[in-house]
Amino acid sequence: MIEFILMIITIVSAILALIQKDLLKAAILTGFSGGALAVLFQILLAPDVALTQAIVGAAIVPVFIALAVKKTQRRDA
Amino acid sequence: MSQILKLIALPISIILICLGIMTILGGHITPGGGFQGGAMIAAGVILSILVYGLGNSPIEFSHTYIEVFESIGALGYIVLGLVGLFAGGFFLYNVGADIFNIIPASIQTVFHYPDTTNAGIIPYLNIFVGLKVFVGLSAIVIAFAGFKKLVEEDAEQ
Amino acid sequence: MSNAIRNLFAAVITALLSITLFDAVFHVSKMITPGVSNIYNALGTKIAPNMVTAVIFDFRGYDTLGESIILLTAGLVVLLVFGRGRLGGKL
Amino acid sequence: MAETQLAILFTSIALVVIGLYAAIFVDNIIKKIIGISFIEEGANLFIVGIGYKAGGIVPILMPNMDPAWFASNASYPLPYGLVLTSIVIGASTLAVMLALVMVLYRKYGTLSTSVMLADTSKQEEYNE
Amino acid sequence: MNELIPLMVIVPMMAALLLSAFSKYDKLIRILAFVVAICLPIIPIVSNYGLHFFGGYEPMVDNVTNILYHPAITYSFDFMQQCFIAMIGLLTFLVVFIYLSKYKKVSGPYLFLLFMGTSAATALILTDDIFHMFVFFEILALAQVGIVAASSIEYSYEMALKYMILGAIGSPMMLLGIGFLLAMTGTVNVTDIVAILRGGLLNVTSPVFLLSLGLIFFGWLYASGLPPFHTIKSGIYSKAEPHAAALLQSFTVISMISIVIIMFRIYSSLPIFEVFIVLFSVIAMILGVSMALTQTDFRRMIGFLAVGELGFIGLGIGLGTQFALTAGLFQALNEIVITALLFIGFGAIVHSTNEVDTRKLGGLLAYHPKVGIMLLIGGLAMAGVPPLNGFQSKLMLVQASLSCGYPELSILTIMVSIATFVVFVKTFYSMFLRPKPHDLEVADKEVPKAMVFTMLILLIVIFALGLFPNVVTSGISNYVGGLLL
Repeated sequence: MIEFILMIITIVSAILALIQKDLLKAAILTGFSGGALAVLFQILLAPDVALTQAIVGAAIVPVFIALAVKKTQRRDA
Repeated sequence: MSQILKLIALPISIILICLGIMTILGGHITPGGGFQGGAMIAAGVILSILVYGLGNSPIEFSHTYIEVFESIGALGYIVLGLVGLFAGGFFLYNVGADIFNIIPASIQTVFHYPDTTNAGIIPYLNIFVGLKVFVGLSAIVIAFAGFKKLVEEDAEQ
Repeated sequence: MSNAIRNLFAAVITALLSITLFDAVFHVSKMITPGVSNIYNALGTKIAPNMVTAVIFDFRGYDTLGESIILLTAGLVVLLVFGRGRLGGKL
Repeated sequence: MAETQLAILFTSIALVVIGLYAAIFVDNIIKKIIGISFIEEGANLFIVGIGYKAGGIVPILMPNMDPAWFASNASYPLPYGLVLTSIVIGASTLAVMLALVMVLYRKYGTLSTSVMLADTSKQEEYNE
Repeated sequence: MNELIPLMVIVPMMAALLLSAFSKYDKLIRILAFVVAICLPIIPIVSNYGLHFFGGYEPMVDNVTNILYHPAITYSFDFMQQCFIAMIGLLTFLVVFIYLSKYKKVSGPYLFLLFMGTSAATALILTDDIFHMFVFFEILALAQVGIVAASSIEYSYEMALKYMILGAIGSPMMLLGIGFLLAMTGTVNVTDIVAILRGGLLNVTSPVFLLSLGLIFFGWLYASGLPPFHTIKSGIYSKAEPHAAALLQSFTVISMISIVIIMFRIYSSLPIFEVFIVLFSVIAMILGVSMALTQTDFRRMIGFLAVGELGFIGLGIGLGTQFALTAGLFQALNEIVITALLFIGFGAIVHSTNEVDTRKLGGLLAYHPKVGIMLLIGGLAMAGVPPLNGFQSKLMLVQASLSCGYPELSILTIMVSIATFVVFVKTFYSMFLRPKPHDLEVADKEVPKAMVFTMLILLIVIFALGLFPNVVTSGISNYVGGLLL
């Protein structure tokens, strides 16, 4: 059951990230999507991939995007 | 950033770095390995940079040595592969485990990891990849954080 | 005007592609084969307890080298884009 | 469960489609790049979904486990290895794209793709 | 097994890493780059043919399903690979030589990218593994972006970002295609996949198999710059330094043929595969030449002509017989040499005049007669004038399409060749022969000796391949015969 909830979280946060007007919030929602994906990988019997995705997808990629947003502009005009 | 954040950020990043080292060293037994551990260490460094700012972060390393470190990681990997090529005839042959029995025993004992799991050269490769991933990701974030906005430059002039 | 036509064209292509992908995924879920799994799982236990580590550092160690080279190249290109080691004096 | 695998594969394709939509139709370049990262995540999830074995175990040999039993019950490790490589590739390309965007923002002052990446020949004529 | 095969990839890779680590010591990296660049064409020539199994894992039988699998990455090295690797090694040597002699202070990261690109292209053509091909394809794409971004030409960043975004859409698509193949066959080794297909263990009429072809095909179109990616590819060439553009087009040709050969081995049982390839090749030929006709920037013009020439290679491979495949691969080898010569020659013109617009140039023959004549020979070779090498391969292509029963394609091939000739002569006239415009200032600069030397070597290769094509074609024909079995 938990895996279906996680799939829904992944997709919904991906869609929310794309319709957000504030790019910083979009970056954080990308991290949400990546984190939910990491738990999904754990359920799919792949703990190594889950660990990588948890760090890269939920921490490092959002930091990249957030730094880029901080150095450019925050509003999606 | 608030004072509380500054107080707890340093312990958290030190814990992350220690966890990362643990993940790298146990990569052949437990989930994890070079990438994951290296990325964890990099996450610790990134956290400290984000909270304290680029200039006065307690955990920092000199900009000039970044590419030397990165190259050492990849070069070490290649050199371990070349040992396999010249000793056994195959690039990246696992000279420590030697499951096909094609290299002399003296070379095998040099590269055998002192562990009951018979992992051969895998732990050494993990260490090199971990070093490389850690330095690579931190270098990208340091470059991003050091990039000057147009507005900031105007203010400086 | 031409922009609208182009957008419409792209929308039709994307919709077709997505329907095809969903259909293909439905078919492929019945024809998944385990492949070399037996070799990896039988031979890998002689090398290291973690099969994924055995795959990425022993059977396919060369891919891992390529992957770490990608990270190195990406870092270098980022520094290059920010102005270190360029050929001319632009920016 | 077999249904889990099918649901996972559908989720991965849904992520790919969302990403494709963003990469083609959204004008803001950072959102475009976020969409591209979703395409990569979808492809990764698809490949992990292939490796999943319903009712299997994690491919890590525990102590006191019979290797023959393990070989026939562990899930398929090759796709997991491929995905590990692919995740890092995705992060690297993302970093390079964001760096280029940051430099170009300094030149144009906007994140709109239609301004930043307009046809280069037209830009040159405009400058003349 | 032969130990020199992995060294073809490892030596430039190691050189690149050392160059980036010691980029502060100018003298040291000059010497290192020069020495390694000399070694690059020599290693494939002295190496023996054979297979190399990484990690020592030779093919083994799975005792549950009784299928022979290659568990590790495999490299296969044969005459065809030898030709292309030696050629790209020679080209890298010449380009590094031009770069070292042109700039007083050398840049470590730039040399890193040049060597890494060579290493990745070599790995692409050697590999027998789809996922390994994908990894090195990504390295190649990143190296190309870096080379373009490093040049000091205007709008190079925009072009790099465009290329990067298209690549970031194209390569996950290719990964998905690889994923579908992996799901159906359980392996990523091409030889295994072909064996499984021939053994009838996979239903080739399944729509999923066709979809995996489509996804990998999309990645191939992006890699080779066929339509709809032709403008971006020619833009990439025009925004790089001319000597780097000479190397970039060779990377494109190498990635095109290596991916298409893998696709050919897997999918040639599908009749629609050959139709696809011929269709896109014909579109590329027509679009490339017709867009080259309207360009005023001569770097862009050469870029579009190069895309048009790629169509000839695709045509040869799409026809699918042994003779046609040989013609296509021979055309690929010729194109690497000819286009490199043209890029370097026009780079010499840019160096001496700082002008890229053909409308503002003229009367350069009086200033640079040597460069002009060598460029003319290169252009004639591209258009297919005997006895140069372009003539031999295009003649083979025309014969191949006639013998396959498509006289329309042979007529089209000849017409595109004539159009190429027209485009080239028009540009050559307006740059070299027409009276000099008054406002053009030709600075009293000599063309660098290194460039003249490079063009001379490439001309020797062109004449050698044109006069003795059998040296190469008989070997390639044997290789192709093994492929078609």
